[in-house]
Amino acid sequence: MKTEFIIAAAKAIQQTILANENTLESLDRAIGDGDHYINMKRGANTIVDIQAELASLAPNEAINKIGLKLLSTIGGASGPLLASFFMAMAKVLRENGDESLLKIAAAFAAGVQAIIQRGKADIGEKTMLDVLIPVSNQFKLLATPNGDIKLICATLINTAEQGMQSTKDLIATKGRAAGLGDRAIGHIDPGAKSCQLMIEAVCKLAMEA
Amino acid sequence: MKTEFIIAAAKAIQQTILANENTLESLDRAIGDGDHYINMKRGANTIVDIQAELASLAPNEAINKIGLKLLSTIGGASGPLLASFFMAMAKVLRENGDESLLKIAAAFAAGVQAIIQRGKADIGEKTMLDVLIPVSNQFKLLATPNGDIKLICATLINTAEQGMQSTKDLIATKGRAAGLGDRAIGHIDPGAKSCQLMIEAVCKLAMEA
Amino acid sequence: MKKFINHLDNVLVESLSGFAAAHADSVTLHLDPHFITRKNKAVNKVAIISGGGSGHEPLHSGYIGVGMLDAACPGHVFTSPTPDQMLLAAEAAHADKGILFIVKNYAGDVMNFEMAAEMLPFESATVLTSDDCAVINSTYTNGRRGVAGTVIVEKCVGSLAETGANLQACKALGDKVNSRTASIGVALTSCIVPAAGRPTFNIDDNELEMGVGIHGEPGRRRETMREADAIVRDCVDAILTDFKTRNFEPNKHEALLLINGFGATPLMELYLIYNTAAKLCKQQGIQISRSLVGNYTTALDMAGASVTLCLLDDEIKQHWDSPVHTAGLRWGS
Amino acid sequence: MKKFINHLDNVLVESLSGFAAAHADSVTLHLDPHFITRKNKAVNKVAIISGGGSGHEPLHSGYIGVGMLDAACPGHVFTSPTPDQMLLAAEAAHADKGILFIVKNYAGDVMNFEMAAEMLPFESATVLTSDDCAVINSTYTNGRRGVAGTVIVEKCVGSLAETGANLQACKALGDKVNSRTASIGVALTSCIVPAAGRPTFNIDDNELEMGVGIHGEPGRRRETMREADAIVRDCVDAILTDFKTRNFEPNKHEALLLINGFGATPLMELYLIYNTAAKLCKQQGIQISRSLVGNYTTALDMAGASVTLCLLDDEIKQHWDSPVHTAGLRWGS
Ligand SMILES: Nc1ncnc2c1ncn2[C@@H]1O[C@H](COP(=O)(O)OP(=O)(O)O)[C@@H](O)[C@H]1O
Ligand SMILES: Nc1ncnc2c1ncn2[C@@H]1O[C@H](COP(=O)(O)OP(=O)(O)O)[C@@H](O)[C@H]1O
Ligand SMILES: [Mg+2]
Ligand SMILES: [Mg+2]
Ligand SMILES: [Mg+2]
Ligand SMILES: [Mg+2]
Repeated sequence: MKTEFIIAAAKAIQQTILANENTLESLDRAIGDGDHYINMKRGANTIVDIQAELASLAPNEAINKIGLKLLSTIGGASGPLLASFFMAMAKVLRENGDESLLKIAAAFAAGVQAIIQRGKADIGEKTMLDVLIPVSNQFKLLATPNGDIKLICATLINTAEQGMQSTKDLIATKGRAAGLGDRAIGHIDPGAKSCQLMIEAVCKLAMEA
Repeated sequence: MKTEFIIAAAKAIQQTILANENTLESLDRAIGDGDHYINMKRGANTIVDIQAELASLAPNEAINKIGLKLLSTIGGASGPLLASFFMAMAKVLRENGDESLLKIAAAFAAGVQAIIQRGKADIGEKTMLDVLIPVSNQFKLLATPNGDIKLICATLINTAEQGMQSTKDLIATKGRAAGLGDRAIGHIDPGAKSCQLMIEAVCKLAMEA
Repeated sequence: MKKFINHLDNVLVESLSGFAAAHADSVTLHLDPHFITRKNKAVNKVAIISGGGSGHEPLHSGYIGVGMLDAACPGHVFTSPTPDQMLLAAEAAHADKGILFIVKNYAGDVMNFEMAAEMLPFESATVLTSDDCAVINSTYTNGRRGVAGTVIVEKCVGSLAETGANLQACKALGDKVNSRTASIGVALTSCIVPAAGRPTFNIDDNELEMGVGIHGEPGRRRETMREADAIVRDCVDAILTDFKTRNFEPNKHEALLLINGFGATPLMELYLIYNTAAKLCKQQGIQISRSLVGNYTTALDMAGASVTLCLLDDEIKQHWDSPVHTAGLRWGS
Repeated sequence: MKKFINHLDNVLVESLSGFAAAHADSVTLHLDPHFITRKNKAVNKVAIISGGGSGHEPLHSGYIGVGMLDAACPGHVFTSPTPDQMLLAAEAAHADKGILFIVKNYAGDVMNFEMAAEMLPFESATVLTSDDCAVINSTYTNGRRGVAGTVIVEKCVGSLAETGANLQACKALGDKVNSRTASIGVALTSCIVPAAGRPTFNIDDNELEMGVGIHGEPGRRRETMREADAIVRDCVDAILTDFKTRNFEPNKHEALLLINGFGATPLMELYLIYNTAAKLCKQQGIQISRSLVGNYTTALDMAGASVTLCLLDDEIKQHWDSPVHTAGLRWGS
């Protein structure tokens, strides 16, 4: 994973967030406080804004920088969670030297683990973790030394989509929707949706590469 | 003018005010603060409410009582003006002994004079006086010892109607609409409208009697 | 109309009762006719009494207390109170040095207070507040309306009265503060009078009413909605022009800047307005040395705000700064 | 959406700048990252720092000053602030006795303050406020939300800190006040987040949202609009039931009754609500000995109000009554 790819991924993420304004906004309006799109947009824009600075960094440093920048930019629940993801991911990348799929999957898993620790949530609580945990598990499973990147990406896009859809029928037990009880049923979790969109965007980028 | 007639007149006034809720309310909404109907209704209801008490009084005392009661009930601009009208009217009735048309016209004129003094307004300023002054003048003119009460009443109804209509094209220089300049043009003054309605109601009652 | 009310006829009494209960340590409510007095009656001072239609809370009842009013007479919503209220309030508050009425300049208020003053068994005087410079051509009219500047008049006169000053001196200070104060308001939405149950005026989503009155009376003109800076600039311009017409040179004075919310505009926006207004004043050489931002003279649930500038001198500053202990304005000890 | 704003991106900074300018005698604004501190830094005391999404003004910035907060960190509208703000605020406010964070219990606020606390070079503790009893089944959730009761926590803890009490004592008092406080809110209309430009939720002319959150989050249920007495009765019932669940006997205590407006509800209605709520409490044997009515924890321009009851003891009473000198709450000398 080159820094170049990281920057391209950031742009792809920005694009998909901006393109899904209505969806993200209405999901958070329905079971949250309506700011998830604004938060994600603010985060995505800032990262793209610092692309020149990122370009001068090693991949692991760039990812860590992204985490730090998100931490001081997004706020809300998604800010510290996504920041923790990238900062934890960067640590794994630093510890290992290679750039194998295995390492990336491990880094992704470390990121997800950091979200779990920070937010004290798990799968089934109607959060972004309902996308991230299945994707991470699937990724670890498929990330063999000679795994087919296109196939892996296509699978992960699918897994993310399923995870996102799975939040629809859940009662929320973490995050802002946790107060709603039954009223949360029937609504997709906004953070799950934005994670699914980001995973899709990055996977598509990786498939093209 | 018997106390009985005064009470009947109060009821007729209450009826016409209640029947014109929309008209009065929208007129005061357009160039005032929207409370004229509520004020007039509050006043009319109170007078009808004390009819038993009024019935025990001489006509001049009943009229004075009405003035005092309106003073402490209506508030706003119309309250002290209408109260002054009745209180001044009562004084004339007390001073004279008979109940001739002449006396009633003089009492009415004294009432209008009290409004002029209290409000420091005159004809042409887009207020209730644009109804009351012409009606009073006309009334004095027609109130001869053997004047035809039906004819007089019909004429006064007409004069009131014209006076009320005349406020439509005026700029207001007194009252709440005085701040509006040209924007008051095209709207009938609410106080002029309620006075016209009251005069019409009382005249019709007198014609029936 | 969605409001927290029970029966239309009881809104006023229930609200006054809540006010009196919440501030039972400092005010006493009298009903039928309605008036509110300080719980601890002052001695040997001019009694300062105000009043007016309800719906402008905290004006006036919220300003009863040491350093400000002795009593207030609340009328029905947007309707002047009646002379019997004022007479009883005066009787209750009279403290041997006469009564000063502070009255916003509306025909109804003026006439009702006038009739009360005529019947009063005590010496009295009246300060008419008329700070609204939205009403331009006052030669055509019975004068300008009293709006948020009334709070400044009540605060300063209340402070002076507390020192034992006589009736004439209190009236003179009130008139002076009023003459050095100008306000203008902007509405984004209409208020809804409970008894009417519908908006007093219609206004489009892209419109504002410049110069609106605190009862929702129409103002100078209906305008297209635009950014806050442009709206506030027009307000400040109107105020400065007004001062010039009255031969004041605002830039020769320190000033108090009051940004008043009409009831439904959040503090966040009021502070944003303050930011712009203060900058514009500074650009004009006016030194803003006192300020007040919040809902002080409201118009029920109207969204909008007014800008008030009061040109200070040492006397006004002293009486603005002095301690005040009321529900709506409180500082000092 | 009609609001007094210029550009969406500048709303917060312009509003904060106006706040700082209007209260230049008592606060200092720091930008990028944003935080506000007392102008005169306190010495040798626990620094009390709060913060949260903007749009709840006067919470929290309006409570900076002697007797209450040392600093506040305003986030974007309805979005938790970030750890860098808290770190710099802590650095600026630290007065040798550690930092106490007062944090409303929302996932975002909790996590951001938590990360700040982890990075902090000083001793620190956190009081999580969670007074909203609209969120019923807290075993299914990450806890209740912090709403208007936060003001009471900030006032009392701020008072104790002023006496030189240590960090543990301040945290203990904060936790105690929070544990003895319950709130529930009702919305009649939705707020409009400026950046969203449209109402957060749709609500019909004959509906109310019972248990709404201060960000417009859905509450217990959507109900048919009805008279104030019935709405307030449900609120008081919810609060009393909640206290019983937590093994309090409300009628054994004096209480503070806070009626908080969400931003677009006039004082007239808030006092009417107070009137009903106080009566209902009295009927239950609860003695309301302290009260507060007004806009203290708002939700932008939402019409609605919340009822908060805090069960007092001598310590809480003492710290509620002690002098406070802030933009939003001021008494004593
Ligand atoms: N404890 C948690 N663990 C994992 N994800 C969470 C947690 N709390 C909230 N989230 C996620 O954050 C999303 C909301 O983000 P956002 O709207 O930006 O923040 P906020 O809720 O503070 O307004 C939710 O949809 C959910 O996916
Ligand atoms: N100075 C005045 N002289 C005569 N009539 C007046 C004067 N001022 C106001 N009015 C009348 O009072 C009417 C308004 O009454 P109302 O709405 O009840 O009181 P307010 O203006 O205080 O709300 C006006 O339409 C006008 O006819
Ligand atoms: Mg959100
Ligand atoms: Mg009127
Ligand atoms: Mg009126
Ligand atoms: Mg948020």
